[in-house]
Amino acid sequence: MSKIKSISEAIDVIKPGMTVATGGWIFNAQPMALVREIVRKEIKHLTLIPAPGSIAPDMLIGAGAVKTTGCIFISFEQFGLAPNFRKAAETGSIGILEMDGPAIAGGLRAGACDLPYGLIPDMCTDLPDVNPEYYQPVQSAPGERRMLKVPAIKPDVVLLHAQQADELGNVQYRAPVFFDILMAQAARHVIVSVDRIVSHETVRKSHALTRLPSAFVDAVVEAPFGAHPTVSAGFYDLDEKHIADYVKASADASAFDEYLSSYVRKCAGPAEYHKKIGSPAFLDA
Amino acid sequence: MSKIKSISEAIDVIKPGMTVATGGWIFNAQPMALVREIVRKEIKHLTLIPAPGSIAPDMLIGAGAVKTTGCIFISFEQFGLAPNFRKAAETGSIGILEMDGPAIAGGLRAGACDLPYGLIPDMCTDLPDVNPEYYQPVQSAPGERRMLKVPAIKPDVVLLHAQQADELGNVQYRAPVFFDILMAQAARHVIVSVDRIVSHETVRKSHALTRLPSAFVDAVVEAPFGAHPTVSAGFYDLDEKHIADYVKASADASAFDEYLSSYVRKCAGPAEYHKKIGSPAFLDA
Amino acid sequence: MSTDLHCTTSELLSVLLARDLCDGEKAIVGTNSDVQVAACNLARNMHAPTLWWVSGPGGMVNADDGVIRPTADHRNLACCEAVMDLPQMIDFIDWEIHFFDFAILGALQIDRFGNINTVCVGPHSKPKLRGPGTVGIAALTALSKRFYVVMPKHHRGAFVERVDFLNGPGHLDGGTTRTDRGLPAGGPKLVVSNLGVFDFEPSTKRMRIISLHPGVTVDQVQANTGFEMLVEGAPPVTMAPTAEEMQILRQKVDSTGVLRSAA
Amino acid sequence: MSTDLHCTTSELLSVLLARDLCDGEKAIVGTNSDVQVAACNLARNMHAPTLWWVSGPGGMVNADDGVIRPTADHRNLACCEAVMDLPQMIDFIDWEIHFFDFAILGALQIDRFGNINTVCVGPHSKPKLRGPGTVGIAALTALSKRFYVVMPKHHRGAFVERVDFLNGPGHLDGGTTRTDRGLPAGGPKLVVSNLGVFDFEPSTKRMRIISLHPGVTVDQVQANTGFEMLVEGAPPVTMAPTAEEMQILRQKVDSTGVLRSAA
Repeated sequence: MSKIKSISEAIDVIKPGMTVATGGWIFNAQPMALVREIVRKEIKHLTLIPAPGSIAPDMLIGAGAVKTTGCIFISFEQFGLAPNFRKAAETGSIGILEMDGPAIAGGLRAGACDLPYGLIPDMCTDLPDVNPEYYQPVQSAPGERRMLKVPAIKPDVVLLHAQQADELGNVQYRAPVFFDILMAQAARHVIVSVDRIVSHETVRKSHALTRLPSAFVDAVVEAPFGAHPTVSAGFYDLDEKHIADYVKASADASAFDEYLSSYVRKCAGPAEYHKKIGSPAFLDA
Repeated sequence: MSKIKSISEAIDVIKPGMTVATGGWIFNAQPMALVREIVRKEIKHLTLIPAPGSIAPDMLIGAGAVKTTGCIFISFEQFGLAPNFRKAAETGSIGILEMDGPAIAGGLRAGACDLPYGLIPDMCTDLPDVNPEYYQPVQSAPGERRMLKVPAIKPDVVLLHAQQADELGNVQYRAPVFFDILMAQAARHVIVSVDRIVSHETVRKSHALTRLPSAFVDAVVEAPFGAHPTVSAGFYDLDEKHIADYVKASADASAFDEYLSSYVRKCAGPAEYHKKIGSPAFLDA
Repeated sequence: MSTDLHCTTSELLSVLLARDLCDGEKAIVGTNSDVQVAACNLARNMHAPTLWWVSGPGGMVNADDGVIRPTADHRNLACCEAVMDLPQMIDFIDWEIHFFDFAILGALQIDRFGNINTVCVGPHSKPKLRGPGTVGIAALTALSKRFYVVMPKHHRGAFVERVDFLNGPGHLDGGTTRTDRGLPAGGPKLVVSNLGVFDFEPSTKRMRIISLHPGVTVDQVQANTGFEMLVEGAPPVTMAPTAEEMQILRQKVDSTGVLRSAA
Repeated sequence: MSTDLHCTTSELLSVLLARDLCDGEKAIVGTNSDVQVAACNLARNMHAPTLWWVSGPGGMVNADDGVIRPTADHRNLACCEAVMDLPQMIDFIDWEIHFFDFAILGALQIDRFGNINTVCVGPHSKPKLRGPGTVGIAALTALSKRFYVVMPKHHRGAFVERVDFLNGPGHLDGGTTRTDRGLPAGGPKLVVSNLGVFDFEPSTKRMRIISLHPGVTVDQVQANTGFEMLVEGAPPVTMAPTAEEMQILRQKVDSTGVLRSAA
């Protein structure tokens, strides 16, 4: 019962209007191969729940795939603000569900446990004013610490990138897992791209790396350089030039369309993308 | 700023009436050296919150140190029911706070987060009838899943046993951590006995074993065979004969008193206890 | 009876359970669970190679080197696929999605609606017999898609009209009361004892005989049961473990004979 | 100014922060935090050898091999003491106990009561400038025992009367409003900018000048601040980084010169 699927088959489960989460952290392990396939398939009207991210949410927003996005943190760090997210926010072309770390962690945990909501401390911010659905008041007893309810987050699909997996779907990380595990627990369908497939024997020998056991995984997609231009721990570092080029292209609608055409639409899948970026080898190969 | 303390100094923080948690799991990593010191010091009127355990809660109950105990699971498995816990329960000589896994996990997590309570699903058991304080009703919306409130559990002190630590208090496990980490998060004072002290360099080289970083630890006690007669992963296995002798002694008040006298009161601390049991060597020494 | 089948009761129960487990299913196994581990690994070695199980306390996934150990034993680390932390595992046990397909449990008492008790016999405040407690039992019986109960000693004190303490919800008061009170459908599927195999009649949810072990009679079951066990016609004889089942069990699952030296 | 001190602004701010950190303290450091990491590791290499810090996203504890990297970078795994998972870390940030002694943060805007904004300039529904968002900032500012704010570019758009979006609570509306609304005491302790060092007057909780960097005047600060900065007497000149501080910073903390190549 292999869980390995082609990227097209894996992404076919995503339908317009679905809620899709993405894992990783800013420039780490953005599930770019899976994101590019969504753009390639022109799936639209998604509600996006990105873990703190960069180019994964930004590209989906720039390509017009997103109706509403959660925003915990979307940043290009030393390269500045996320260009397409920023533009969409400033022109009001997408809805934004403003959230913080405790709200997403509490909501995902409630989702994983299938409880209607979780509880987090009231931190006296303006977040409940702009996102009253995700921060609801709780009646508190006198002297009791003030809390807020956060409704369960249950993404229809979550997209993750990790370093390797076996055919059964045991997914191994050589890096911190960030929100990936919690997202996989809460999501109804879990798609993971990995840089390489390894044998089940390899997994058993290095079981401490298996942070997503097979029971939590629905589809594994083999995608060498599937996180490119972001980092896949030990396999490749941040491609700073590519990020800078992306930011530059994003400043102009036709330049961005050309970027998407060249790196996404004209590459049929991960193998073609790998060729397009010059067929680099893994660092530890 | 070394966190290493003598066992006497470490246990001196425990005062009558305090709430004390114990870690490990049934016959794994019961913090016996620390438990024996409590008995030696004749500290009484404790409220005990044991992780699923065996001889640690049973000995404290048998020695008369406990006024009330939480019971998630207290068992001697293949050796039968926990003899002193059973006797105390059947004669009504201690109070029992009946709890299940979700209640203690939810309560400890609320304690760690310093929230007044956590939420767990209502599983339609008789537990709320006998422990209404720990399982409180939640008003639910129509169609909403039924939940119960579990109040935060914040033990005054938690007693844990692990395999090794450095002087700074980085505690390393060569075994599953069960509820240990969650208990350390929730407790106000964390005491860990370890079979051996290792260098800080060793900790940095094997950082993946550091499940309790130093910031969570108040006192480290060097206690070779500190979990005996239960298991300390890789260092010693279950001493089945000792457990059987303990169960046998527990059947009779004077035999149990003799057991305590011989293995606890007459041994000034971990070194003497180690001699008393025949100075065994570590399996992996 | 164990001589008839050339196997111990523990071995028989492991085989009977293994037969009902399916490929691709997900299971959680508690502490002190030799029969449960044997059933899962026997199924994996026969018809269910991708059955997936996790040790509730230790978090080790699909540990298997042919030796049955306590599920929390650190030596299972060396032969597993992954390790999950305990609090994370507790979070996984959900509701409408039923992350776990099944759980297998023992009990001090089971009643005619499949509710189980591992807390106490007699009143909680003054029990005649104090049991070990609840740990994961409430969550597993309430929230797995189905559960199995292993009762190696079938007697009137263990098969009771109503459990003295309900800490593992089965069908509660029978009929639709389980779902009426907000629990997901499912509940107890099979009870296996040293006398036979039992399930629950679909409408009333009362326990009934599916099969009797060789040499066991309906009267013998009724005499050892504290409530009226449903019987439909003449129950068949439990299919004995096959030579293949016994060979795989003893050679690949329990090579050190833990179940043979048990009852 | 950087030439006066023979150091970059990033280096200066790292040194100023390091001086205020104490031995034995516990800290959490966010993403994109070169100055924060430098301050913690400089303090550890000088007067605070057991200061303890954890990377918020990556969970690596006390990572230090003399190279400053993004806190989430997997290469920090090789030089840390422990690794904590992210959801577990979020749980740790508590209330009355204040697990974390301090946090260090940057912001788009800070106001006169030390509230910070990393979400947007202008209205949230139609911002003039959309920032990255909140992530751990609300929890760290609300729940650490104290926090520091790093503002490398001191100007009127960054130091404002009232933040356009409050996602990092400082002293809220000043006075006792922070504790009145249920937050623990504490809040912002110091703000360090390219012009000076600032704290909050204990009773009104309004921002005031502690010291000015060499060559900077009070008028210059007022001209670049969107509210009236409190001044008591003639503020002293910020003590420049010492030779020892700079040597340790460049040799043991930032051996690859990340802060030197920054602003």
